[in-house]
Amino acid sequence: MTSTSFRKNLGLIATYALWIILTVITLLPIYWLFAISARSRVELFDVGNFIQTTFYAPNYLEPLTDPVFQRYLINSLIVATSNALLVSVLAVLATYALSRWKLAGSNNIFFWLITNRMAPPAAFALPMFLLFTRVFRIGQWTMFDTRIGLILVYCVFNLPFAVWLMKGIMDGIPIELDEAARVDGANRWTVLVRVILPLTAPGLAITFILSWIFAWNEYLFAASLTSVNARTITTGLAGYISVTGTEWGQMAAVAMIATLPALIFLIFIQRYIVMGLTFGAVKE
Amino acid sequence: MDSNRTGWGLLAPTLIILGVMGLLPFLYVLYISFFDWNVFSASGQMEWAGVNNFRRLVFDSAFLGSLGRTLLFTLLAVTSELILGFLLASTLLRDFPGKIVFRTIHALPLVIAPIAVGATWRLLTIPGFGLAPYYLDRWFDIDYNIGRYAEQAFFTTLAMDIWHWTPFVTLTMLAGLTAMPKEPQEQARVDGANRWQVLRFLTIPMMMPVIVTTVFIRMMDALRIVDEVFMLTGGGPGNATRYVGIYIWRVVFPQTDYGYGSAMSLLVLYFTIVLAWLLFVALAQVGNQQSSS
Amino acid sequence: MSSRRLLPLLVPLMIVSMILAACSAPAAPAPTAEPAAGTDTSGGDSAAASGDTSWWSEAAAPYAGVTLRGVSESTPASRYVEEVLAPMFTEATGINVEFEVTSWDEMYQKAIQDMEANTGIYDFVYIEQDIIYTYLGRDFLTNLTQLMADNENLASPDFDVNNFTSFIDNFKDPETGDLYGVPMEAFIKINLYRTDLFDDPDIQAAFEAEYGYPLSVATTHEQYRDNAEFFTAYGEENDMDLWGTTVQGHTGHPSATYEFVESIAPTYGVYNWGVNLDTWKACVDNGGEMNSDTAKEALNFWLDMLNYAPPEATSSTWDEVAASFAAGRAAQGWVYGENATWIATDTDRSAVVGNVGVARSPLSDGVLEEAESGEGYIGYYDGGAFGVPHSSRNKEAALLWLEFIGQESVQADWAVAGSRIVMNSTFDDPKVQEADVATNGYYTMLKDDGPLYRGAPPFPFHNTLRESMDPFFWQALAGELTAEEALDQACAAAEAAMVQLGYGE
Amino acid sequence: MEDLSGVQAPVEHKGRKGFLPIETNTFDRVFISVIIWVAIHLLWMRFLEAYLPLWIAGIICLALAVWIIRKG
Repeated sequence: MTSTSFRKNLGLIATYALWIILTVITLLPIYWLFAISARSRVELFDVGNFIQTTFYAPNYLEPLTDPVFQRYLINSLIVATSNALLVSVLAVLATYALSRWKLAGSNNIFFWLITNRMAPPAAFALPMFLLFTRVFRIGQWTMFDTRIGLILVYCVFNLPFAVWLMKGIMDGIPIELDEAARVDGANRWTVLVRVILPLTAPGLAITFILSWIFAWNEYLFAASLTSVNARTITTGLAGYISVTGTEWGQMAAVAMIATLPALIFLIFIQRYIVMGLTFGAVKE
Repeated sequence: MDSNRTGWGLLAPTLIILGVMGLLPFLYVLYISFFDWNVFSASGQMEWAGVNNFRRLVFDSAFLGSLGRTLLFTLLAVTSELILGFLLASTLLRDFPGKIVFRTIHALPLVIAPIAVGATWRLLTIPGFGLAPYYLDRWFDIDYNIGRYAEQAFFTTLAMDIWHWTPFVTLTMLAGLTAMPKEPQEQARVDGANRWQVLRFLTIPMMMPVIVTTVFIRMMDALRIVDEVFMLTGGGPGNATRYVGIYIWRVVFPQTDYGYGSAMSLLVLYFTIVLAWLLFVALAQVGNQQSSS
Repeated sequence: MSSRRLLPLLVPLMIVSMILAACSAPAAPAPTAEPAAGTDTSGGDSAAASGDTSWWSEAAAPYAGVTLRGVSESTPASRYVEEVLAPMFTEATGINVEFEVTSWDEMYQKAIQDMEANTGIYDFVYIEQDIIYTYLGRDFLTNLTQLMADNENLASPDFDVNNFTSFIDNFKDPETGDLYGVPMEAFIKINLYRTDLFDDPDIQAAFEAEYGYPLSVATTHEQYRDNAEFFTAYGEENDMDLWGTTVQGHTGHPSATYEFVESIAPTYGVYNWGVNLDTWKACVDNGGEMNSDTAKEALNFWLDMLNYAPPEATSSTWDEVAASFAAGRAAQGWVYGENATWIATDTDRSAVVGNVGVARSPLSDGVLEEAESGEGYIGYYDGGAFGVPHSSRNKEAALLWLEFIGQESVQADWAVAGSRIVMNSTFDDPKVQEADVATNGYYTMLKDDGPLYRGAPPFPFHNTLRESMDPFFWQALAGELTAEEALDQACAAAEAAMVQLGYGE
Repeated sequence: MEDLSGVQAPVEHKGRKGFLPIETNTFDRVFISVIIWVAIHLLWMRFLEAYLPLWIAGIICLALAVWIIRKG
């Protein structure tokens, strides 16, 4: 009796130890990022000072009060949110179709959808650029340097992921539920909205969140397909690595600012993450 | 017939967007991979090159070395993340006070932009004002300088990737383990199977779909890693961390060798698709076995 | 029932409205940046009194409301343009300027892509001095001389090519002498040293006791090495974070190659990166110089300097080198001159304010004579200009803008903010004189020694050549290759790259 | 009201079993042929082109593709 409870306690202590160490490892780089962001340039090389006691506010104030930077933030917010919304809705529709209809070659379509995420992005920046500047144009208006352009481009790597995630969840919903609702006189749309959507809600939440994070964090396409109006915050971050002073302090501050919204987001929704990430693979 | 049309209708927006944004650029890349096109060339024109770009590619030892390094990096990163993630997820199965806090903190790196992750780790490891070199030297007398020592740089990028992506694996594993039915395991324990046997013959087979899916997703992303490593080492020292993503970036942008860069991209895409397809087939096999058993 | 019907309609509607919201024009049409309150640009207002504003508004009348778009690297000089000159220009002419200030790599990528694809996104681009030969060769730029001749009413009386220093010659077509770019930035790579250390009598005595000759700023490589060794040892003995020199030796960044070919090799008498400009060959066997014994000696010297440089040297680009020096971690070092002013004056960012001296790089015998006769050069005269891409749709308005930044009256404040000088008259401005004193004579040196420095060799394939050589320098810095191996392999790779491009077959 | 017959469980891989170890449909076999086609050409260029011209590889691959698509 006592020995099992002792073992249980030991297990608990070991678990605690493990997680405390992990937490330290996880937080250390982030803490250091913060410490650097709070230092003026002359203090940077003072590594021995591990505990940050001073706070050099200009690192934060300069970007935050800069109208250009504010525009980057707003762009990032709009692009990430619109993209996540669009991707979630499309993924639900697509996976519903893939899962409930007998479409010719649906497995191949599914695989092709996924391959879209695999391309090394660098070489694809040039075709995208040409498409945006030459093909997608209406008179003077081109898709280059617009937020709608970025929203659509991010679908290329977010949609496959979302479809992958939702497909498993869709497949996991018993077909009998559809049929029961249909017998009760519901049409397809109602089945989707009333029966399917509530059941996929956790998965949908995680799809939305991960798409949002990926879109918020993307750099290469944001850098090469925008110029002034639609720039996002990650490109702003890269701008601080410049001649005459990699502005380490400011760069760290911008990195903190760029991370914060995603962080808050994570804390609010984190309980959905575990519920939604099953890929539907384990069927109950 | 009519209902099939509805099905295609639901799928259509996805297919159109990916067709325009994914397939079209792919076809264009395929097209220019058969041309010599370099802003800096003597002629400056786009010239038909046949398969010359690919011919050049298979003899380009620097590129093939880079591809090999990327595969090694992917293998090591994905394996470590998988093992770590599985272990961590199993400790999270039972309740203990503070679990939610730990889990949330653990998931933090997941939301940080790759480019910011690179910046964070650079600040951590840069000699001069980085934390790691300073304290490693002070406490353990280790000369840690990722600008200078190839192995250190390689393992630092590995550590960075593990730090960044293990939480993702932990969460998928946790989701899988939570959703898994408990009865077979309890039954097996009653029947006298030990912990290891339960893990080996019950948990892992049942988790296989989740594991394969996670490997699939991590593999795709690890093979095309650019931002983090670019910020951290720029691909150095020497060639140590010049993974294909960075290699292609250098060929396409500073060298403006569009044709050759496209050929490289296609080769990498080819490798990824083949690997992914094999995994996909494996996943289908696992699925069939499960449904038939 | 109706609500059931509504829902499926609502979802697509929501998407459409989101998308519409996203693609509608940005709420504020490019907020005109306030002249920044930063310390750098505090002198901006006085320049506003310059020029004949009525001429500008008259000439620009047909173009009022046009938006010019440009791209540049985020240097202090560019930031000054973005924050001070662009709003001034908009006020005087009614022409808007949208200015994209970005990282070095990205700037190239975007400008080249735009001009190669003929998309016409940019109306003016930053032309780094070393890329001009490619742009000219590909007819990427608009001939400004021609443009001014065609539009006489647009030729500003305040803009005169003859006001500029000889640096503007880099942006002229060598054959016709026509102008393709208006210089906005120019500086040389100099040797900075710590006056507080070099002038300290105790240190001087200690040095002389050890090396048998008096301590001074190095004029030869041997002396530079001794200084570096001495100060590294001195730092160690006194438990200071002090090393003997800086090395711009990032093992994954092009800046490392640049430091060697532009700042080290020429001081040994190896010019043009060791490439034979007639035959486009680099190896000694084929008539090049890249792997000559002198070049190898130079590389060995530079690699040796890593032993006396702070540990971050192998992670340092041009930025970090300046940061290291500003943090007081190096007694001497090669630093781009655009950093001179802030290192010498800005107490927020520099720990060595008031203790900065400038000097020529150490030279081998005979190099100075070769430089004076015009045969060689002692270092890199860097900088850039703004030019108008051939694809621009607003060439006339862009010309006005370039003339505006090429006025004599805006130069002095800009020079102080960005450590850059493109006109002879700027040297005499009181503000510049003041900054000259603070930097112990950087601007005087730029003026006097300028002719001894030179821009990049006239390679029409600059980036590709450098990229082909980079890995070998990185490996040499990481200790994976010796200097000899690195240069032998680099010259072979360089030749292969040139042949691939169609040169020197 | 739509027809209920469209609703069904997720489709299992619907193909046939040939000499390939897995069930395949036509598209799968074309895909496999293309993968093999690329691999053979790349290897040929690396190791064999010095002795045998590339079009031989093309013919071999074509034959292989026909065989796989018809019998696989």
